[in-house]
Amino acid sequence: MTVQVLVFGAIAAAANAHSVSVAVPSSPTVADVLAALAAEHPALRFALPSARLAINSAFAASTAAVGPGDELALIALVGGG
Amino acid sequence: MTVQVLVFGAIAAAANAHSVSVAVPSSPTVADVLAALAAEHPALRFALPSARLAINSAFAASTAAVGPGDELALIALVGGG
Amino acid sequence: MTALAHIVDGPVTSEVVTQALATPAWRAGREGAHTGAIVRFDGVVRRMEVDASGEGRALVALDYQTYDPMADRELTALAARILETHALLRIAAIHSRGRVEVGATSFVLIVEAAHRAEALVAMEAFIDALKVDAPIWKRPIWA
Amino acid sequence: MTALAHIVDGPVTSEVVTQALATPAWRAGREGAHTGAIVRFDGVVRRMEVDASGEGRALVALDYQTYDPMADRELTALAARILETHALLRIAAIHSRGRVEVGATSFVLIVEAAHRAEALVAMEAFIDALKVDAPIWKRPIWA
Repeated sequence: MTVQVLVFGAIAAAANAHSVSVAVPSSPTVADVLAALAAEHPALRFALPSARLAINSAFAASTAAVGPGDELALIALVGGG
Repeated sequence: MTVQVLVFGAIAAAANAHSVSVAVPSSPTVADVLAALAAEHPALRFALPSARLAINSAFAASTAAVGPGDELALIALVGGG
Repeated sequence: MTALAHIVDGPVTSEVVTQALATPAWRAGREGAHTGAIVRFDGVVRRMEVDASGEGRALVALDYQTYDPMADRELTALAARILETHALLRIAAIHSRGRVEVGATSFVLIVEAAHRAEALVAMEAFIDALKVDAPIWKRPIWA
Repeated sequence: MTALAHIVDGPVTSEVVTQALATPAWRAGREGAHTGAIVRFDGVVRRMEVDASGEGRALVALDYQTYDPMADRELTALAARILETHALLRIAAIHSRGRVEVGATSFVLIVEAAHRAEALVAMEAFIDALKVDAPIWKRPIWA
């Protein structure tokens, strides 16, 4: 299946887009999405070590399941303040 | 000669006065005044280890000379805030 | 753009707002009699920032992008966590969204506690965590 | 007793005043564009204090006694020293003299700096030094 991942800030600039899509196995986990992002979007690799995935506006553990209707967002450690 | 020393806070409470007088040698230094306070006013000894003498509203070194018209104040480490 | 002044009277106030920030009115609460310290931090947009090449460069504003509603939720969760962890009496955290000019305030944090030490430690902990957890990004608008 | 609100617009403001304190108006100065952090500390009179026997006890007010004009001078000297040592852009320190009720502010310190870290360090340094150097004493007025 294919999932959309929202991106922001420096990641959005690197992707030249506000979201990116990646192909993941069926019944994917957060770890699967992050691995697919690294494999399919080399331009985003710089940010992945400090990034976490949020599912429906909450940070999710790497083992968490991703469902078909979930909103996914990649949040990198470049905060406000 | 005799000098007057202004006292405040817990020291004033212990002395039951806002100033105390002590006898000091002629041409006294700050150290002489502090020594005389300890000798003549045992009730104030509790405060002397953390106390400094001010001459005319400025903290003075122990070797500083005390003149006849100087205003002396004993400032102990029990500040505001 | 008018700066926004909040009225703070509950134990936890948190919000992301689309404007620069002004001084919130800090209403004395029932906790007031236990209060010994109120510490307020204003984060202000600084004129000089480091650009991508590492050079200092002047800007006119920062544009804050937020991922909503997660930004609000994380701010609230963080405020509630810091309130409890540091035994604060009250906390308010307000962050700007969108464009904030140089010299204007984009982040306000106020903590109220029985003693100074816990207020200052809580403030440091909040700001450190904010930079990690809050889905808020700033884009420089160069001069 | 009306609380006193100061207007702060020079690099160093310091004063001992005979009343409780309100929020000073913080006027943006020429330094404004370099400012990244403004931190304000309010010292508030707490209801519970420890009495001479070490027991917690309720009070209604604190009565601050000052040795004048040394209190003012030391406050000003300390503010100027901290401004320079910590490379602050601005500092204001205002302390009450006389009776201040529980819940009211008796000490306000505001520091303005390019970055948060130096503002917070300067604030701690100021308050620690104040307790050593300022000829100001507080007398509890027990409930």
